[in-house]
Amino acid sequence: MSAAAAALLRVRDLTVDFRTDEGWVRAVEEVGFDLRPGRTLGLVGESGSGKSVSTRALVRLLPASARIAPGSSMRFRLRSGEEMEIAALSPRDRRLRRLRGGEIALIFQEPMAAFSPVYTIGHQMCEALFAHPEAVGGRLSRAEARERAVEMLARVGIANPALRFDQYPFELSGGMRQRAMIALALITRPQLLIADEPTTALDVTLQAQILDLMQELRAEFGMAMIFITHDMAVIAQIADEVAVMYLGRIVESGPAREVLRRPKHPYTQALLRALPRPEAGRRRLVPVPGDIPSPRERPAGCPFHPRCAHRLPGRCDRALPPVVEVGDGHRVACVLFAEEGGR
Amino acid sequence: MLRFILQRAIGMVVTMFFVSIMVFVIMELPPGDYADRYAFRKFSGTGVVVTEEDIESIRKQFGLDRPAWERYLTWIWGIVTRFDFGPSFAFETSVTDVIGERVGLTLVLLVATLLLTYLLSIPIGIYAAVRRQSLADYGLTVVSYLGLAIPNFMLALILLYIGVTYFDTTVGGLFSPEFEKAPWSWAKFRDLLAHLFVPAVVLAWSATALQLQTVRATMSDELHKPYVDAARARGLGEAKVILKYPARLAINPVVSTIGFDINRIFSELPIVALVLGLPELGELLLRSFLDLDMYVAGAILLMLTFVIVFMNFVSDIVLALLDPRIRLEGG
Amino acid sequence: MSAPLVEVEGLAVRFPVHSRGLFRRRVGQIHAVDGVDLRLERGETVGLVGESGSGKTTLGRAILRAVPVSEGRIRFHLEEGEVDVLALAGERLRRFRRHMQLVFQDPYASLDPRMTVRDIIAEPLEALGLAASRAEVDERVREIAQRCRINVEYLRRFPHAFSGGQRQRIGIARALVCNPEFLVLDEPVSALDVSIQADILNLLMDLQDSFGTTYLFITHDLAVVGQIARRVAVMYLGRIVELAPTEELFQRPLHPYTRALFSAIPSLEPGRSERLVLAGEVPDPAHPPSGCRFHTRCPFARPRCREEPPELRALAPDHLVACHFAEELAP
Amino acid sequence: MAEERGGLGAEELRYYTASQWQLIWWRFRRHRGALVGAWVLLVLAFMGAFAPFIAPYSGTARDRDYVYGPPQIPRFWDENGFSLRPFVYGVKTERDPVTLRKIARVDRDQRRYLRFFVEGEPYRLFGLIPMRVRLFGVEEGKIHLFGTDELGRDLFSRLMFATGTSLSIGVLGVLIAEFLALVIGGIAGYFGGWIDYGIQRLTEVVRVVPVIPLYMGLAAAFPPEWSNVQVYFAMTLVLGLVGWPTLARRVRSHLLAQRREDYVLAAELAGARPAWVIRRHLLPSFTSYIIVDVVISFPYMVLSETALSFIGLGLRPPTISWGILLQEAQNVRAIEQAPWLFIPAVFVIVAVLAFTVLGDGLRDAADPYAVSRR
Repeated sequence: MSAAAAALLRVRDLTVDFRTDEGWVRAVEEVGFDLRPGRTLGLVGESGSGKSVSTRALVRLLPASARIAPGSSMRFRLRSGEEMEIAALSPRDRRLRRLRGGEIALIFQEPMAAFSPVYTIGHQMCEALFAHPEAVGGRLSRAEARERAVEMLARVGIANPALRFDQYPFELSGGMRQRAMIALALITRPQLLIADEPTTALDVTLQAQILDLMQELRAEFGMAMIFITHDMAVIAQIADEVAVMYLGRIVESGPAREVLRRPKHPYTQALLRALPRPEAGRRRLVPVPGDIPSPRERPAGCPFHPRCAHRLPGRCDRALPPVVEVGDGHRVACVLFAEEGGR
Repeated sequence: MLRFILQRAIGMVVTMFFVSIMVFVIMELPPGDYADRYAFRKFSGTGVVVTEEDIESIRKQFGLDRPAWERYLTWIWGIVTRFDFGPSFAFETSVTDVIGERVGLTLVLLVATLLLTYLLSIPIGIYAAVRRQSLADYGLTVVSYLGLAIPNFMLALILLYIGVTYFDTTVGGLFSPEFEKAPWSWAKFRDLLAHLFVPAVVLAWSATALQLQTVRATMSDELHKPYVDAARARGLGEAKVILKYPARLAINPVVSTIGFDINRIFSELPIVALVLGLPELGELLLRSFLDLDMYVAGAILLMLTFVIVFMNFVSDIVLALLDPRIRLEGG
Repeated sequence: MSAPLVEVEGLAVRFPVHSRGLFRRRVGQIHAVDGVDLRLERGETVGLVGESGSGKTTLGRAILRAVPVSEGRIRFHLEEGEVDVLALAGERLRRFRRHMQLVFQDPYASLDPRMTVRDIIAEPLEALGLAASRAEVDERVREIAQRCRINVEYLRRFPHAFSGGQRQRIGIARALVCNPEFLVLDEPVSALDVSIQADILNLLMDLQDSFGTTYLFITHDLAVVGQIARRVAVMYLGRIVELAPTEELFQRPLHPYTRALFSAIPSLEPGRSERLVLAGEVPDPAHPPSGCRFHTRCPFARPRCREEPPELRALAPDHLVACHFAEELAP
Repeated sequence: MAEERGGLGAEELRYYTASQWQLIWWRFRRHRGALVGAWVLLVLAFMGAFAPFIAPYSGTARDRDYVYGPPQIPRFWDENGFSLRPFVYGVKTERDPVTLRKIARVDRDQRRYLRFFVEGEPYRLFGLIPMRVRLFGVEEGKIHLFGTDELGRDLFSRLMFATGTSLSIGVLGVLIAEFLALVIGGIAGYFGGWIDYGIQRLTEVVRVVPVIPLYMGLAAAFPPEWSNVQVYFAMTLVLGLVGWPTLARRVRSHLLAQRREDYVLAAELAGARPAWVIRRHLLPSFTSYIIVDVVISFPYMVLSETALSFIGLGLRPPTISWGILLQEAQNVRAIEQAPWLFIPAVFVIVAVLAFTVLGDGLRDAADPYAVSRR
């Protein structure tokens, strides 16, 4: 059985442009990956790498100024077994509503901002239940919905869930809000959970709690997950596979262990070297030279070449490097491997 | 919540206290005093020679010889305990009698104007924010500019002009001639409603223009907050997302500025009333200022301000009911 | 050994908590920093680690006299003698600021967008009048800019031309231009992208090597502190719970909180042994727990911890810990 | 999009080294409506400042031959042929045989040619320079571009003078209000605490009283024997006194926000004195906002003056302002018989629109760093 056949989600050539005062700016370019049920893909990259935009495209929640370029493909296998081409849906398509929340759920970086301040936590949770009768086994009564929501709150480790159900977001502490956000996303038992930097705003101790919780729930619910982060170490904790993004392109992808142990792309290597490790001892780190260019000033050729220590003048600044498979599922987009690997 | 209401109520009383002092100062400002004007009005042209002593005795009669703070206390005491705003020399009766019916008419006009303002500005403002750069949005911008640039009295003049030249009717007044002095009846009430439309449009004109902008601006802000996307990500329909989430919050500034709106409307009342010939408080206020009938002017100023302060208080409470953050944290 | 550069004893910072509304009564106080002792040797880097709400930023700013200090002593041992910083006021405090500076976390908010890079860096020199002439200011600005790896051509530009990393270099240059002996670095790399962080950390180490500046490096990230600090202080709810040389602390963390912090760091090698995951969150600093402040979250808490606050005591030379049962719990 | 890489383009360098004012100007320039508004205001201000030069006659001179006369529009040709020099028709005064009232009748055979820089009645420009030359006039008889009022006064001339009065009263009113707002809001924002609380209360009290009635109350206090100059300055004072609270609130909240900025703390820790902080950080951040504030509040001042004069509680004739001109258009009869008396209203509307559009443009441009912060 090929991996692609069993995929829950297949993304190919996803390209997203934004209209700005100075013309169109490309935020995501030719991104492609597969995701199998029950697996976690870690999407890692620094600011402006396009990792959030590419996942927002999956639920078509892009700002009005964004455009998914023709030729992009995002095929998603629904619960019913039917395949859906997300890129082809019109923004007003009713099937989009089933997809959002029912099949694919999102959790956000700032739970405070992601909850409306004027409705209770419980109200917003029940709303998701009422919106997806197909996912939760039919229309629920208010009492049933409440029961399920309270159950879910308890499941994500919120003490006193019945009380919290009737509270407003600002009455909860930061950690609790993030738990409530997760409960809200999972209450419809989605097939895919997209977590957009869910722990970045949290302290390390809370981050550890939330990561553990998400691992547990992922196993229990058997869903697939896309986990966005800028922290390589978080990827190591939670992801099965990883895709490293730089300026809108995936520069390296593969099994998380493999990519972290044997990074191939100079950018991945540099990122890992620059990462401070929890070891004592004053020593120099190896920084990545230069600054991240803004997406509107994308270098020609390989986007990383101006900062790359191994760049080959005349090649890296001319054409995009080919994607080369260097190991089992381990792909890298760099000319250094173009000769040895082959497709 | 009870504490919250109590606090706001105390705040209201404190504000009204300072306002009453200010109004009193304004009443005292014009040169000469009540006695001078009373004597002038009563005896001028009658051939009676008014001496200093005569005026002095009038002054004594009205207690004008006493210090300002004492007069202030008497004045405010009369208002609070007996609803007595003092005498009006122009009408030679008490202020309360003069104001009488006009209070009701003014309030009717106010309510009609506010209803018109909100019924227009809230839905159109929300629509324009959602459909940015649509025809509605551009139309709104033009209208709100014009709303600022054409003062209400000018609009009133224009309407008058149109009425006279094209329809051969006067659009002024609140009643048809046959009902003017008639006692209240159903027919008179219907007549009032029919006449209410033009003044309400004129008065709502700039308030609507301003509110449209406010609603549109807050709505645009709220539309781009993450919780809106979060609601979409939950699979809610677009109409429900918009109306239930950002629109709900876009109404808050409207509620919180209701006092400001009333302030605007009251500001424009005297001038619009003058042009349209409306028998209400604003017109009386203008007349009393021109006549320097200061007790009447003071009473009206105080009443109008009280309505504003009271509505501010009401809007505070409504806002707290609408927004749990204020309700639960503000107390 | 010579005297330390900075000596902090029993430092406490308390912020009053007011009720809202008309009568702003004082209803309590937040013990942001509560009895901290800290000594910084000349030319060393002390890391100050803690979660948000631990009081680490307040402690750093209190030493710089940027927030009012409620209690305690801060002494600087300078070449010209010992200075009691808390006794300084007005002009003398202002003059003393050349000895101590702050680098901010947010490289965007901390640079005035209306000033050129040259003016920003020159501000301490010009505000304190430390240079005789404009030429000398320019000379020193140029010199420090080069040291901080800022292109001299950039001095004419405004901050909006720069990325986060470059801005942070400007902030560091401003802090160092008057040759301070002591620098508080308040999360200087937290807002930066990973690939830029290393560059700034390297720069800070290089600058310390050439100027011999003493750093108090505040961070929430133990990994960062491991790279740069010689000693580390761990704070929890306004108190230092553990203080040790970096190597020692990383190898043998004694306080349960420190151990929890370590095991919370996500590691590149998944599936490490024994993890100590803390339950719950940092309590409200306005109502800190009795006894040992950590007892509500400590997996090893015993009745004594609830009643008796532990003292910061030396378990090994230079290794201080505030836990009643540190010996028993030591791994 | 930036094509050239590596070396910095001149364009970019220009942007990077641009000061606040340059950035504001660049952003403002893109706002076409605001530019138009600025030009309109410049023209109006010019009209006001050079009113005696532009106006062919003084504001009080009567043309007894042309009472309630309609506007005379200069033309180049008619059935009698073409003329390179524009002309208006002459008027003959006849008595209406029925009412015996004098009425002006247009004499199509008589042409009055328009001349520029003609000698007119003497006047003093800016109240100082004695001059006789007027921008335009006709050789014989008189020209009334916008017609005349019931006393036969030239509306165009009066409108020029009115523009000067109304704009200047607005400027002075705004300046006084802004000055009070800066002082009071500044004190509140800088000291905080009880002073702030007290000032807040005071501001609130002034704000809740309806504005125009409050103006009316203060204006009613002008003694009738006051001279025009006294009334004029009293008006500006009243406008300023009532206008400050809104501005003071904005000043205060802006000041509070600025004081909390990190870079202000950075300056204090760098050893800067309060005066330094105010001069180097607070004021530069402030000026652009204050300019916007002034521009935005200007229309309210102009409209208030117009409204007050309109109802007879503001300026008094023979002073000429927009409000006073509109007073003559107060009743329906007047508008019916002489609709040109409504021309001043067009000026008011255009001026307010220009200010509003300009204010909007300035507000968008005033914070050039808003985008780059994200």
